[in-house]
Amino acid sequence: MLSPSLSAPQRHTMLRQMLTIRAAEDQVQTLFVENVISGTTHLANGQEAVAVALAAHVQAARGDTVTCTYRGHSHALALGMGLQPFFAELMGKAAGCSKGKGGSMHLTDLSIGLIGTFAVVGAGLPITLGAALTAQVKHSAAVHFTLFGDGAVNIGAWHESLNLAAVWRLPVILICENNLYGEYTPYALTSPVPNVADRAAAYGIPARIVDGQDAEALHAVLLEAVQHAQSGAGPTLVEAKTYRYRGHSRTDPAAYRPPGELEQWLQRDPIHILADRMIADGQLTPAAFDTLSHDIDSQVEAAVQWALQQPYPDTSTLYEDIWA
Amino acid sequence: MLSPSLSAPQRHTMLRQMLTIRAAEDQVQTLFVENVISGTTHLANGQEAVAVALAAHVQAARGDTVTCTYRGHSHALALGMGLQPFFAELMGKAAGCSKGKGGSMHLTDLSIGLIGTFAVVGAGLPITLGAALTAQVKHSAAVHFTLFGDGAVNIGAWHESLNLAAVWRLPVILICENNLYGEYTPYALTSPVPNVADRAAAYGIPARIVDGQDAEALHAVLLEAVQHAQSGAGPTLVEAKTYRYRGHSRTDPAAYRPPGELEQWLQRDPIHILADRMIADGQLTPAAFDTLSHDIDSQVEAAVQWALQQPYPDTSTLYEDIWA
Amino acid sequence: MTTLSYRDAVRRALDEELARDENVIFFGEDVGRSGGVFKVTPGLFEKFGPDRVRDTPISETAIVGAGIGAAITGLRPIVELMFADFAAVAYDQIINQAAKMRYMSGGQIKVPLTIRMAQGGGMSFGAQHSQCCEAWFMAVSGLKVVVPSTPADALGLLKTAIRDDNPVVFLEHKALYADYGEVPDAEHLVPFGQANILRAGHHVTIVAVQRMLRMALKAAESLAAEGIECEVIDLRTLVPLDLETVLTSLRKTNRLITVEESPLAGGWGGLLTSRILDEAIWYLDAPVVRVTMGESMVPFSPPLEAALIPNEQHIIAAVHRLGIKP
Amino acid sequence: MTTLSYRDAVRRALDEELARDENVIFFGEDVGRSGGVFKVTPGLFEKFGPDRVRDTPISETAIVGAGIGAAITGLRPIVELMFADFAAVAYDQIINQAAKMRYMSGGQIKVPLTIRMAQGGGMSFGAQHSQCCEAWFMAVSGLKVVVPSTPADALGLLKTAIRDDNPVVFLEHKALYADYGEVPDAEHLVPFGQANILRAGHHVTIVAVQRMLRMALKAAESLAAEGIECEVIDLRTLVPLDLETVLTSLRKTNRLITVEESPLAGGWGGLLTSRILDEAIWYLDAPVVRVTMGESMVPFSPPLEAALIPNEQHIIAAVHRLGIKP
Ligand SMILES: Cc1ncc(C[n+]2csc(CCOP(=O)(O)OP(=O)(O)O)c2C)c(N)n1
Ligand SMILES: Cc1ncc(C[n+]2csc(CCOP(=O)(O)OP(=O)(O)O)c2C)c(N)n1
Ligand SMILES: [Mg+2]
Ligand SMILES: [Mg+2]
Repeated sequence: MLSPSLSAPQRHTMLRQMLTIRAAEDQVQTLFVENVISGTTHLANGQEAVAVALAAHVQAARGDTVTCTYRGHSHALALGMGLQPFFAELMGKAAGCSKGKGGSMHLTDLSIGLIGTFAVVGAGLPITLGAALTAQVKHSAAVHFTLFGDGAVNIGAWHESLNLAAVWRLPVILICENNLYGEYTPYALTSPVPNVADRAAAYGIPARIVDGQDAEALHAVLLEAVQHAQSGAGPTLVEAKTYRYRGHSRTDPAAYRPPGELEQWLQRDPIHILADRMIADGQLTPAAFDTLSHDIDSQVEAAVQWALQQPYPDTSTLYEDIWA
Repeated sequence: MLSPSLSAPQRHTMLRQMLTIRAAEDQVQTLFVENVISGTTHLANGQEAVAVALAAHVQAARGDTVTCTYRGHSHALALGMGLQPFFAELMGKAAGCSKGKGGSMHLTDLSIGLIGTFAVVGAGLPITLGAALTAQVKHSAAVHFTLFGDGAVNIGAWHESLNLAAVWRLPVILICENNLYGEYTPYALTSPVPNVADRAAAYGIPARIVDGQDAEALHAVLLEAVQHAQSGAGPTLVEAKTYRYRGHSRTDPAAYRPPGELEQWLQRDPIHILADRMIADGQLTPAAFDTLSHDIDSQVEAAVQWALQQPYPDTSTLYEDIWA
Repeated sequence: MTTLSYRDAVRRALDEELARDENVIFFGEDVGRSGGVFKVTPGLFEKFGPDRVRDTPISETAIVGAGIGAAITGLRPIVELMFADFAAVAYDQIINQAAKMRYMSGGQIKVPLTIRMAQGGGMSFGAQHSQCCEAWFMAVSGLKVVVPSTPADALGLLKTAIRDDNPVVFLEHKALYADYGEVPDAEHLVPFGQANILRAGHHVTIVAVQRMLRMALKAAESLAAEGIECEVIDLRTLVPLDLETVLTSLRKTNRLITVEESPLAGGWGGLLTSRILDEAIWYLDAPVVRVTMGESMVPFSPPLEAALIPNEQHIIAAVHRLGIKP
Repeated sequence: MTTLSYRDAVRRALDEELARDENVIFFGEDVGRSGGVFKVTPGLFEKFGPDRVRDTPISETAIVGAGIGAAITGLRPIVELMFADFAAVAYDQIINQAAKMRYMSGGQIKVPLTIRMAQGGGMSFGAQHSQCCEAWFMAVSGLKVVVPSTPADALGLLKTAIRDDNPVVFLEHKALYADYGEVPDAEHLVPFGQANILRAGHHVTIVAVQRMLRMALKAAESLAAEGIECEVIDLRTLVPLDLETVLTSLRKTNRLITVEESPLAGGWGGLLTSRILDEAIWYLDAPVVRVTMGESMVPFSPPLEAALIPNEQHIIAAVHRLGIKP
């Protein structure tokens, strides 16, 4: 499919967001190695295009919402979570988006429509259904997005959610970030059909397979899906073929990857695909790209420094936020 | 599909089994109304052909096993559970197949390969997968059967089981008794695709739709599935289109059925389809049919009388059978 | 006052709250068109329409999850899981998601969700349709757990549950559906965390809920004939737990018996007694006796089931075991 | 004797049992080719092959169910659920099926299944990856519940679990994987239902398991310097529960403290104290104090998590609260 190219400002926004995510996650990795961030983390280097294409469609003011997985830094940042509350959360500081109580796997910011990044595989899907139910009952134009990995399609919650979304024709967009692996196990060992999208027919819903490294192609497919949802026709399953450059989580060296696989994917880096296109179209120069990258690195660095200086939550807050 | 007809003795066996199931379940209904059987029960009047076609393939001596649902009287009896332990179990007597501890929804008889009739929708499927795993690990020729309703296909356990059976190519036969309703709700209100079989493609496994009122057609389809499983090619999904004459459980008058629906299905009664064919083929006379029915009624009646006279389990058995 | 069955009291609560607040919606398996497996909800689908009262597929995980999502985004959903035993297939959504989302989000999220289900035995439904499941939900923090025993409480507590901004597990006892009782005609709300003293006495405090409360009251009646006066307390809600009412009673009776329709390791009595032991051991003049089902499943066979579930006789025996004299 | 980590002790048990009995099989997510998320199981796939050691899809319900079915038909499966918190998605198979099938079949079925999982906090994994989940499984009868605290017990209890003919929930504490300890070189089996007295004392009995045991031992060490001698008991298995060892200790100390890594309503201490209260109230010279996490989830923020989970200081405070003097 030839996707219509976006306007220069739209492309700039997406580029900026991808660079921000990349720089932020590189910092997260460093902070982990330095033990400034503890616990675990799941980086999305290589998958940034999905997050920014998503963000282009999410209108929190309209009531749109998003749920995604523990690999959710990219989505949170693309949707507009500030770098400061982001880093503060990962460090467990009081200024974190969730006051430090959530951590890397549990990012929530209702002001940008982010219900949460879910740490239990498949758990976010039915919750997005509920958000879509609200839209349906209230006759609003809101559209609701849920993201999951290729490994998540084998859990019961996934199936129940696709079925219910189809039966109730809910305004939901189900986005699979198929990065070829669930933890350390390749997709083909756990799923008997070549594509996740091959399962949509079981629910009578449309499915689209899209190049997950091409933010514009993703944007176009999601646009269709949004229109489909808003027309009352129900859910769409979108499968983005993508790749994570790093291991599953910080302790994983990804030794299970066949040699050369990473290198091949690095050739199709989502940031460079967009940047190259913008340069070819005269919307960006290599020098401007470098300046932008540099600016963003500085912003990220500043946010890290800010977060480092923030206090931890007072232990008096321990038993707060349990009950509404 | 033109199914090859079975031999006269095979047909006689199936006919006898169907008549036994019908007579036994009619007695169950009466005993319920008389409060001799308490709790709840789920009758399969109209669905008997599935049970007898299944039973023709299950070889307990080979290690074959079966799991089915709370609507499992028909399967238990077809597989060879005695009428005496059957009725005794339903009455909660010590002589019941499960010493009265199981009841109508929990019939087990390992000697005939019946692992259990499961009261939680979808719970039997993964357990049959495990039985099939044993066969695979031990390189035995055993084949494992699991039965479920049309409503069960929307529960997570169903999905996880089909996927795992496919990925591991387990010798499993997944039989859907599609009787058009899950409790009081018609299939189309809860499933977005016309047939349960339409979902098999999502797991890359073969599916067959078969007339659930025709024991011989069912037999033929199951034979194929057994051979497929034994060849190491993995599971088959078989969808039997059938109908239950009574409501979901004893308290259900089935008011949700459109007028005329039951009457239409009564025209295609599985017992009469087979009996008529046998009469046409000169293997049965109307008089012999009547004699057979009468004999069976007497046997069933005798078993009921026997069970009525059995003692309840001693309360000293209450805390037995918890630990092995 | 009107006389209403427990079943109809639940329906009245649903009806009143659906009518009061258009953000209230209700869904579950067979709850709409056919009025529910326990015949609790007929008429609601017709009255409030298919947007607000829905039949669902057999997908408990999706049902609870959709309830959570709808709750987060502004509705006040009530979902029904039919038999409480089935909550096990949706356990993650209940205890890991609904219960924890507010905390994990640092207080951004609220989940005003009511999860209704029918629990309990005594009806020959066997091991997977007869459990009292409170302990499953009390095991984590973040869920209110409500166990109405009378029609008035079923009405008043359910209305409170629906208006509560937290996830509430609302456990109806299926053996009580046909029980009748007096219910106020006017709007009736029962606050959470207030136990109810159903019978005053000074010899022993008996704490129970739901069907066990009925047994406790019968036992108290019999014991009264012997001159033993039992104070019978209905906890009404297990989370929050009204320890104060129990302690006040103990100060008077100095003896405690709990009656629980669950295995010993799976009741609320362990929590209750450990809290009393911490705060008020000096009030106790005797061992605390928990009358439970011991270590067990619920058998189908009616006489076995009857022997297993605590009844009047078990409670009287416990009182005698404590050596209580008139 | 060899020095082994808790992690390697678990692997040795799996290795020995897979080698001993060809009916033993092992499967779960990422446990085979890549040796497991906690690096507990490397080498087993290579040694025992893809028939007996399998990687699964992310399908916990199917994993547990397949374990049950294989167990019923003659194998002795071990399944891994990775983080214990994920047991919630397979809860029905664990508590309604595995636990009850023997009973519901009148004793025909046996389910020799071991369900391994890693529980517990202290590692900044947040609310859904840090829970101690014993109470979820103790809430119903039919499951043995095992909580090894040392490498030797991890080895000996896991081997016993695999050989047990009942479903066993085997809860490894993830914060202990890197702990080292002495382990016998010869075959080592630890029977279920035998608590272990790790430190003798006469002032107070402290009961704990796993990471809390470490805290209890530290507290006992500090208190010894004040002249207070704590008796520290490791329960090892929660079902079956060795009440006798605790009662014997209580006869000597007359004071009890439990240390539990769970919310107050979700620990094993309620059961323990209610049983003691029933059987041995007269031995108690003081309130029973349960040191728990109160009403809470596990926060991510490291200092918050540290403040929440009971530690040495909390235990010392409890001892002082009881007014125990040298
Ligand atoms: C129910 C459940 N089971 C297992 C896990 C452990 N786990 C975390 S991520 C993951 C792999 C998920 O793979 P995929 O869906 O492809 O997402 P990706 O990590 O590749 O983005 C697993 C098994 C979990 N979090 N929840
Ligand atoms: C997990 C679960 N949810 C709900 C129920 C209640 N229930 C029992 S039977 C049934 C309908 C099942 O319909 P179907 O699968 O079509 O089987 P049928 O009864 O028609 O044979 C339901 C919802 C249950 N037993 N288990
Ligand atoms: Mg993946
Ligand atoms: Mg059906």
